[in-house]
Amino acid sequence: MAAVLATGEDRFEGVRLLVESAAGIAPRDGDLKTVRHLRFGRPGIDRGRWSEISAMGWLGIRLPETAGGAGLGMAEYAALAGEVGAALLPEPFIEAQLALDFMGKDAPAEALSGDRLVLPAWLDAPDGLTLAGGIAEAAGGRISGRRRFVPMAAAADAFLVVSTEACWLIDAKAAGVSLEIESALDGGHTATLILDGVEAERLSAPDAKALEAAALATASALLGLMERAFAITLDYLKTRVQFGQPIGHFQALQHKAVDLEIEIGLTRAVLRDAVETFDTGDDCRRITSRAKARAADAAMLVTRQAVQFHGAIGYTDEADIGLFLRRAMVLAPRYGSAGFHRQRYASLTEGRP
Amino acid sequence: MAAVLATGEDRFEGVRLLVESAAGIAPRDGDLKTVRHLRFGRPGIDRGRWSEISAMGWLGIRLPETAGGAGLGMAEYAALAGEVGAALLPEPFIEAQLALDFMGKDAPAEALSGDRLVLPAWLDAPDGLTLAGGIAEAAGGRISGRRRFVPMAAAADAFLVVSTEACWLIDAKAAGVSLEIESALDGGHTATLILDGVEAERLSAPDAKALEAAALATASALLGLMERAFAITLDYLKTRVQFGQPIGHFQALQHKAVDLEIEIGLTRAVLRDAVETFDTGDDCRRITSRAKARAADAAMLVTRQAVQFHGAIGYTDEADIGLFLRRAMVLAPRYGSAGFHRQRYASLTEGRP
Amino acid sequence: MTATVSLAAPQPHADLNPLPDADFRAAVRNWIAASYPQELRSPPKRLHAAEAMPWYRILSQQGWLAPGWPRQYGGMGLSPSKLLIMIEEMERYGCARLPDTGLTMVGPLLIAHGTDAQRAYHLPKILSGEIIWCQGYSEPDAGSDLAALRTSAVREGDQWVINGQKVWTTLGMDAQWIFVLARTDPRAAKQKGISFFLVPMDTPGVTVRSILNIDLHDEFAEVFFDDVRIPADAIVGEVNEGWTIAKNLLGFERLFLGSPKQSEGALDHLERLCHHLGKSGDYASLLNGLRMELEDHKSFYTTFADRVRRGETLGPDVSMLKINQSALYQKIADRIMDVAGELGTLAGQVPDAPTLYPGSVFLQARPTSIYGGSSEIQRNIVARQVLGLGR
Amino acid sequence: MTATVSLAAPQPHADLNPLPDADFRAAVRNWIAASYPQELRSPPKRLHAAEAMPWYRILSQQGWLAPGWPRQYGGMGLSPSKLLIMIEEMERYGCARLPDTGLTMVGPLLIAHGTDAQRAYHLPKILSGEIIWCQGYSEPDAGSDLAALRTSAVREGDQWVINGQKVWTTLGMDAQWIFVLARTDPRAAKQKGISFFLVPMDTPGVTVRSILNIDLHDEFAEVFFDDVRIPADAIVGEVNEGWTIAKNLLGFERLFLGSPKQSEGALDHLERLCHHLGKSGDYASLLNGLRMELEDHKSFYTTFADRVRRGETLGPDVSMLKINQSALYQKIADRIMDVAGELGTLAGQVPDAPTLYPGSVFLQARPTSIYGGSSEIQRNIVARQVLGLGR
Repeated sequence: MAAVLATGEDRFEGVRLLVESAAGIAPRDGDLKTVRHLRFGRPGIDRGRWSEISAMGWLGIRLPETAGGAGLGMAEYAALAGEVGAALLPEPFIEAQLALDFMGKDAPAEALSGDRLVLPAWLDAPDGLTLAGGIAEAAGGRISGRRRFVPMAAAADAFLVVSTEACWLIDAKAAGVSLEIESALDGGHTATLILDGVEAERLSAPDAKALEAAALATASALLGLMERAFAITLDYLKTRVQFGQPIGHFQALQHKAVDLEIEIGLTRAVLRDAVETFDTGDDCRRITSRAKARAADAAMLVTRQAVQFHGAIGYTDEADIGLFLRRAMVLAPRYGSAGFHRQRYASLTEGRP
Repeated sequence: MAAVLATGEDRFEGVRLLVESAAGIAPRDGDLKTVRHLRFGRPGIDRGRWSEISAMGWLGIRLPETAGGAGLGMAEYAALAGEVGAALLPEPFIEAQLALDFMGKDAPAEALSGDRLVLPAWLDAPDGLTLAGGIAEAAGGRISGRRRFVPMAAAADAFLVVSTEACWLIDAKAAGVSLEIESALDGGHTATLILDGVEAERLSAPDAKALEAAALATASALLGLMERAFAITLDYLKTRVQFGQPIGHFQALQHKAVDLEIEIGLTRAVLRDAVETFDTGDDCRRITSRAKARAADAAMLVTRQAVQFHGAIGYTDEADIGLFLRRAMVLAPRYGSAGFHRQRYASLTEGRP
Repeated sequence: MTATVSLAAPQPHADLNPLPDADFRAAVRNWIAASYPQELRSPPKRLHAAEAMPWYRILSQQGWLAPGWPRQYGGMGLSPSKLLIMIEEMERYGCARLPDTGLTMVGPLLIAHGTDAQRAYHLPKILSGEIIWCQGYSEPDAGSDLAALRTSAVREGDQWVINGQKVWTTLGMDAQWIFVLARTDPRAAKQKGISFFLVPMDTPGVTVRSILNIDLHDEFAEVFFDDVRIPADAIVGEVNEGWTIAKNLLGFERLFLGSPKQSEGALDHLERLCHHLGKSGDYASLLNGLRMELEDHKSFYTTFADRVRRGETLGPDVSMLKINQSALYQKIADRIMDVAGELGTLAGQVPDAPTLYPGSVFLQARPTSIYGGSSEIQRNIVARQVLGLGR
Repeated sequence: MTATVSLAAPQPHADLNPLPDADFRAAVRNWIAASYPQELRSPPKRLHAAEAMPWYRILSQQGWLAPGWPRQYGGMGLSPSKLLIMIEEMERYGCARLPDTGLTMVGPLLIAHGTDAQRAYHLPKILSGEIIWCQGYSEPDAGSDLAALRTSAVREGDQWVINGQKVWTTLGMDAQWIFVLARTDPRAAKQKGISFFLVPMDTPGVTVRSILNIDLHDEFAEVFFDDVRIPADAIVGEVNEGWTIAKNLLGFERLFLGSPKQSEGALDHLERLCHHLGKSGDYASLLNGLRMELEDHKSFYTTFADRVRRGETLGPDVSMLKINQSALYQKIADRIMDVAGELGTLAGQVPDAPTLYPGSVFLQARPTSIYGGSSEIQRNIVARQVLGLGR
């Protein structure tokens, strides 16, 4: 069951329809063959599905219509991210969106249409949600420097290199670009992007709120992921028989399952409030940190406990439940780990309301 | 069941006999009427039982026979403290012992015989296991200053005032002595001792290892207390019927009970190793900190969970189980809380073995 | 923008929902500071009704007694976000808990299931403080297994005759009325044949005996019914349909017990304790983590409070709210003991800081996972009725 | 006093128990540093038998393969405190885990229950590495409910004929022999009528298929038995008494799985990870707390290891040791992910720190609460057999 994280009746209905429409691309009950098929390959994504995603108008969903976007808000974006998360799609939906959000009105039409996949390269440390400096621009607009942990970099047509003072658009095949690619646990990959005098198009300085949107969308993806992992696990508890009865009859497992349902409910509630705060335009950093920290911890708890509920079969690669755990491991630290966000919450909290 | 925390067969047997002999004074299965009777009264102890305790030779158990003690070790002391803890005796067995250990060969015969109850006054903060300064000695040997959290102070015939540089023996009724007494949760009390030019007998500087012994004995008292609280709770789980069966048949309660048994087992094991280290004469501070931290946390967990297992009846004063929780609350921070001992462990750990 | 409205003295019975949240908070804060009886600030034990009555009456006159009731019945009809602000401000000021059974349970129950006559008679008397209510649910052998209750009600002419015993009745000595679950069909299956009655405590045959709790406070009572005769219209709902009403009432109770009120008060206590000990810095990370958990719990609370405000019935999933609040409250109370050192051993207040009483906070947090259905029972309910894991 | 003894090269097969602990530690540390194959240091996955064999042989020659076996059978007969030191030193150096089923299970089993002939044949071959063992317990429909197993052994003349399927056989592809639980009396009650057999894997009719685990390592196998014929003396203990032997063996397994080895390795990993990230200071309190828990677990381990050393049989309470070790190991592994940030997302080693592989440590910690009887099953056992809470 997908959660609609919106209050207000009209908007609620709009988000509900959007979620329904997502089922064709990102079904909650489909098999995971294509996910398995793309694992550990390069570029590791399905360009056909990427075109479908853009055809649905999901790219630039938060950009104003004048900038070629859909003019919708965080509630709609989060809802789609939740479906993409639940479907374990490997396509870098949130990353591409982040690049578009960073570029805003500068976003090129080919990026919005999905024809040119632009991925953001902004991170310079193993953890955080803070823009970094360290990109040097030489005369003639050539840039040098490096960015770490660029997800799905091998699939990119272009990179948006982001620093505190500016963004630069570069072609992935431009001279001076090199990638050090590492496989990620979910079958995707992550890369260090090294720039050595690369020809670049300089754009405006990035809007840091784009990172808040990415963090919230990731929290939503984690919510979708844990909801589906839990649903699969409940089915297993109802059907797997040991000692002459379904294991879901055992009270100790029942009580643990309830604790997971509570974690999911908490995540959904916090995310709802966070999305609402984002869309009202208020400073949403504290509640974004709450949402991302809760979602990361809850998703890890739910998916690792889901593996435990599955017993030995859950520890094999052939069981789908492990795909959810491995994706949770990859998404949990993205756009700031729970620990990072707890620290940020503390540093943003001075006194009490 | 009492645990014998000694390895080595001869000693094991000796400790076992000692524990057996304690049953007359500190029974594990007696009713708790006398404990209830003494609660919230002053002086709050039974001097008749105190005489019995001294007649058993328990006072000065660790002092050499030449100093009027029993010449036994930490294993024996801890075993007795465990029985006193399990019986919830209000008499300040560990405190009196601490005074004797501080005094060593200076210990007066009336203190060893139990005729004169000497209680130590050494603490100057709400938490810790560190000797304090701040006792001023004027010409003529009169002392001034204050000490906090002196347990059962109203029962004392004399106080041993302890500072980093010396101990002083003072009469409880001496001029210049005043007590600010607060009731404690277990029905005992604790006092701030204020000294204003009090006539005092100066003794040697205290041996800080006496505090380690007191901390270990308290850990053992907490162990005895949690063992008995758990035994009472197991009985309740086996007899209380709800939904047509003993509540101990419910798996969720079974599993929680197992986790408490594990905590008790861990405490027993750590305490055994700590007592052994103490008795070998090695530096025992790190393992004392482990033992006290574990015992404090485990006793709080076991007793509060024991109350939960008892349901509503556990939350009434008439249920005995609450006496164990309230005593655990009083003993847990004594001679250093779990938090204090974790910090001490860290500060004593430089590198690894 | 927010500073010019006169918020120091909000009008009694005014609709405060239109105020922006920040203004509402200022209004509540100022009004409490101006109105709260100082001698009742941060009491170390739950107050008896007579002790709490000055504050009860002040809230009554202001129209703030029943923040969650619809305005048409004399409540404030507050949105969940404003309800949370009100809870925060009251807890932080140290406002005492009221004898609130009428406000949190009987009122919502009668609004949903009472007759017009019952509403007309009882709601104003709850709001004025004329009638303080208590609850007659548990029995000595029907605690977790509430439906095993044996108190009976037999119809004789135009009266019901009640016999039996209730226990764990909070503030039972203080109440003028009690609501009672009693068995009206001894031959029916366990949950069938139970009915729901409203009984004045001064009816002949009712006797009350107080029980001392673990914190040595006479918070509870046993209530005995010996041929207690009440009129036929003292029933709520239909005969033998009391279990349904009781379950519905448990929904309200779980929402109330799931409110962040207790955790807010406890976390405030912990923060003040750390400050008193000069250790706020040492425990900054602990305090921040608990604060985040509490704020998350408030979001969870909003989920359910919103439903009530929309007029929906609370389902079995509200048990999750109570489980989470109990766990959080007890976790905070546990940390209070961790931090307190020897101050946690005192039976009363800390001598030089009388708004601190760490040991009592810890003990008072114990029953929250027991009363109103233990956390184990709540998990059974959710497992079976929400997750479908029953046999 | 402790420095003058020549500890760099302890004699093979020497009795090291008389050494003071500090000297023993120095001897072990020096010997490992001098002897351990560098290319096997801190492998990110469990090694296959062929990969681990160089280290296996080095330990064999030194006489250090079986620290817990009595010296008369070729073990070291180490005291628990020295065993703990050996575990600490090996984990901290990053020594790989061996294919250890023969050492930890079959050896102790045959010492306790085998015939003289079985001991004489098998123990030397385990100690030399000639025979690597694996375990045939679980079946697809007999996991937690192990006694529901359906693999059968039928007596035909002087042979047993085995048919059925085993699963979750660790390193089943690497082993030369397997020990198998099979049903020998299909009409007896569930736990009766099971026997315990020793089977060479190259017997006709045995087939092995590997299974990829969640960390994408072919750690497990399924083993199929299709009319597998073994001689009459391939049984351990009496016919239909296999369940008793299996339970006894589970005691050894739980002692082994309850050893602090895995937690020690994981905590070492966490400490190195924090150091690598420059955050040892930030996480000092976390690391200290885990270190204390681990040391406490070692004390707990000593309780049970002492019993084995005294020749006592381990009772059902050893399950508590495994529960606690699983919980601690997983807790440390969870913290590794908390600390790792994006480094925890990598499928392989951290590029500039190849002895770090946080994601794999986390995944490898998953099954510890499942295999050898899940933590839930272990709690059932303790509740019923130790606490007497059974139905």
